[in-house]
Amino acid sequence: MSKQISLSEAASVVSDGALLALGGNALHRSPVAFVTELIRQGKKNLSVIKTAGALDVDLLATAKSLESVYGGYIGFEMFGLAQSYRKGVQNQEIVAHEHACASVIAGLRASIYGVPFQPINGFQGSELPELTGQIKYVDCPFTGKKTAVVPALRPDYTVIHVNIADEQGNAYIEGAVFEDLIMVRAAEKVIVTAEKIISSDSWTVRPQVPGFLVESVVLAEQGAVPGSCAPSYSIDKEAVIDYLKDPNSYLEKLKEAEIHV
Amino acid sequence: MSKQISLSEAASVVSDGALLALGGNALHRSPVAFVTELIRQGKKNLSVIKTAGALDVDLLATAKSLESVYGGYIGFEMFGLAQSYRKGVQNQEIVAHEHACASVIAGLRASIYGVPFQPINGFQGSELPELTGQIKYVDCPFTGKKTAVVPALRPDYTVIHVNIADEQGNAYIEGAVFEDLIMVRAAEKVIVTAEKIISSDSWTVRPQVPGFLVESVVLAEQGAVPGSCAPSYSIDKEAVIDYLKDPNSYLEKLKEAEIHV
Amino acid sequence: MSNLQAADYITVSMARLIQDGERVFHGVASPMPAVAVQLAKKLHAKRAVYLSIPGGVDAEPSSFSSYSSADPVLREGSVSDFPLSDIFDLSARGALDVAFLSGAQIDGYGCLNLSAIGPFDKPKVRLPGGAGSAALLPTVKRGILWKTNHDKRGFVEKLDVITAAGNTEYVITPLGIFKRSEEDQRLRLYCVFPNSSVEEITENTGFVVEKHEEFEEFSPITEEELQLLELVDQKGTRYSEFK
Amino acid sequence: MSNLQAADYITVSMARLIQDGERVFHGVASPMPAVAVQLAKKLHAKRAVYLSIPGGVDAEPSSFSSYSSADPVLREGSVSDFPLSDIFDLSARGALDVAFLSGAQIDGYGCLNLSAIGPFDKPKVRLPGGAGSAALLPTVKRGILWKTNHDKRGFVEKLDVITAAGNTEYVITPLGIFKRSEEDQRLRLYCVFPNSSVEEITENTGFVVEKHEEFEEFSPITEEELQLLELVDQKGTRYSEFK
Repeated sequence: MSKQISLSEAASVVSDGALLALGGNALHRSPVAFVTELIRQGKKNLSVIKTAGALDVDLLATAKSLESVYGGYIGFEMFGLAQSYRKGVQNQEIVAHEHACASVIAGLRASIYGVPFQPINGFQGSELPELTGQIKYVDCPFTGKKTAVVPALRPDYTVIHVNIADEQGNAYIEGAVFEDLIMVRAAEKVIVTAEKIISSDSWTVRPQVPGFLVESVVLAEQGAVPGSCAPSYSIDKEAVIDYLKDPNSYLEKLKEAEIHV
Repeated sequence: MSKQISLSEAASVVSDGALLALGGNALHRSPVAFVTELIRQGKKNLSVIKTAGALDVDLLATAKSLESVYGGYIGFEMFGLAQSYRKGVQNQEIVAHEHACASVIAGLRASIYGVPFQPINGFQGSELPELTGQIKYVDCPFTGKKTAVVPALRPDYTVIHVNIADEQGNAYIEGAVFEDLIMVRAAEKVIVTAEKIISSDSWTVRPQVPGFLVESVVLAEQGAVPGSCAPSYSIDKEAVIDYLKDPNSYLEKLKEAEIHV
Repeated sequence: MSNLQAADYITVSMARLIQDGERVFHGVASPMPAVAVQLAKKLHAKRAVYLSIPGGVDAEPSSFSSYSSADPVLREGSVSDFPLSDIFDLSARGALDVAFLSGAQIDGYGCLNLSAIGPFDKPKVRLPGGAGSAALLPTVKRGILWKTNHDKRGFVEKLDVITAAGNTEYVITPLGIFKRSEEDQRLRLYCVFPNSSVEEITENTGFVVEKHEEFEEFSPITEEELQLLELVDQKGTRYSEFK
Repeated sequence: MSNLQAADYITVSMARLIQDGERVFHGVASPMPAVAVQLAKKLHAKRAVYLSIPGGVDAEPSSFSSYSSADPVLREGSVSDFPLSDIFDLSARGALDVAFLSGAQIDGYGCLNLSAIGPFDKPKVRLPGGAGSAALLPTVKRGILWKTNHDKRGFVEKLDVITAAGNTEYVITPLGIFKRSEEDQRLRLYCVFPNSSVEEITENTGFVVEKHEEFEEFSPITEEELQLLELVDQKGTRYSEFK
């Protein structure tokens, strides 16, 4: 029984208000095609979990589909700030649940382990705990040590973009896995988009994502463009610069393009 | 600068009273040669962390080198009980800090994450928490939920036996990794014994253990015998049966053999 | 089919209890569950997901070790990896369907003891320990227990130590099957194997034996089941727990 | 050597501060640290361990991206993997030696703000966020901060938001280097680059500038350093933060 469905079918299961973890890091191997399809379908009030996000998060902000972000860094690195995201937060239309990247991982781990919170060593001297409410403290019952803890972050969906998948959901990432394998385990459900889909009996590499954790698989060639998906393609720097110059018109072109896929 | 040293040099750094995590699971890929060398050197009062242990733990018990065990299962599967270990516990010479295998992992994770304790979902209805003191409870500061927690388990040394290592400590396990990669990260120091040592520039597979986490590397061909080290060798069932018939005389022979290596 | 032994009844019963698509785990010292999963996947549960200690997903072992259920042979034919730590996490977050577990003692609520005969601190016999069970049994959706002997020393009213408690749904023995009642969470007699009787089971059980509301005749092992069982377990590893 | 620019001083200073055998991490938007690690490994710190977001250990990139420091090119030549989550854990357990971090604002204690200009809840400018810093800076042994501009808006007496605090040891700017004093944990002027002066730094810093007890002349960049810098960073990626 194949789990392969179309991009639009896969995106259609995501409800307004859903909490999504998006794979990849910064402009690398993030599920841009999937995010664009969410926008095309007019999803609203989405929240995103991401260690370091860029275009994926900012596109949702541009489209006014974004309610809040649990993230450590949202920006375009040397390209500059995430313009729509920052304006959304500045206008108090988007809530920045600012985390350290490590505490996003800690919150995801709590979900993986089936526990309501996860201890973390960090945040000493930071104002983020009191400003965000995302960090509290408990005393260790063994040592008495005051310990920072993060609540479980449980994505309704984790969406990752990979190099190769099969129709049963087994998925292979070439090179940097970033936080994808953690996000996959933490989620209620998992959607994989892939540059290439092969048959289940033709693997020559060992997929890191076991298919049984995956709900659906989507063929999305160039699915991380204009970000990178190594080794197939690098960042399309002109496109990113274009986007940052005028996010709205970039998004309009992108939505048009998707329709004709 | 090579990290490769001899088996006796590597074992000599382990102090009496040390807390050791031993890699492998049951009779598979456990560091039997290293344990035997510890015994030959007359180490005393060692404690062992292991999810499922067998000959490695029982040999230390036979040699009266074992003070306590943090483990989920100590036995020889279908071969029968761990005779020296169980007698040691029955005679109150060895303390069984009985865990679930999952709580051994949780305790190791606390060490990996640099926190004093780790929440775990489990132990509901079990008497182990009150009997062992290894599980306590805290209230989640976000949800109020009463949550079981395990103290950090921080091995002084983790010792794993692998298929291939290089002189810088990079180590490759073929097939089942068991809990080895967790134990490696949780330890103060790591010792790798290997069936084969190659030069650092000749890897054709990707080692799972990065060398910088490893203190020393030891060539120990047949280092898991009479247990298995796939794909090189399976359990030597006759040897295991011999051991269980008379652990003391088996150990004597083993100590003799080591001297002549 | 007259020479069927307890191991055949137990293994086939285990296989029948696995539902299609379920995620199924067994740990150490579990030859019958290991065979049963392969059997179920050849029968009605082709999409069951097989998880075991060596960490391969959906392995199709060419044979089984008579000595170990953590043997690397249980990775054969697997496409991806899911190590033991991941399996425990899966159960902890409520996403493991079936765990096969055993106990030296089992009580009328399906709790088990694998810690000690006698007091925990001064045991008469120190047992191996519950392995995964104290964390798995309360979190897995369906705990299926088995024992290879059925007597009053093993089936007791009160455990010497409660190693693990939780979601025990069935307990399979050489004589028959208990199922937990929704009503009072007690084990009740669900099924009697052809080689036994209600009387024999009652006499050899340390807690009160009552019939489950769903008590049913044991459906004879079919030709198909038997043929596939022989195919899956050519060396007869399922008998190794009885040697 | 007269055309040396701030990026050269900063990058060489970063490299000099890395000690042999140390485990060194940088995150996103860090072209100069990425180049500096490679430079250090070719100079005095051959056994330094290089860790970065793409997760390869001891990569030797053939080039650098001018746009991203999470680029997969930073895995090139690595033998083993150590993903970002592992790097954070390493720091949390006290086993990471150096982290290169930056801030939109840095105060006199080496705390940093990457969260917001203005109030956190109603920011004038929402900044990208501190990425790893709130967890790394208090746990890493040596935090080395840098900024590509040195003015009173960036070096402030009071941060708008304290994103991260902790073990800041050095702060490197286009004008010179601050080092934290053991005495009172304040940043003090450690070194002035040849293109600047104590006066210029004092005028452009929002907190009081005092000389560190170890204040020293900046040792001119050597021929060897410059040659290796050109070799490592042939495309001049170190300048990309100044474009």
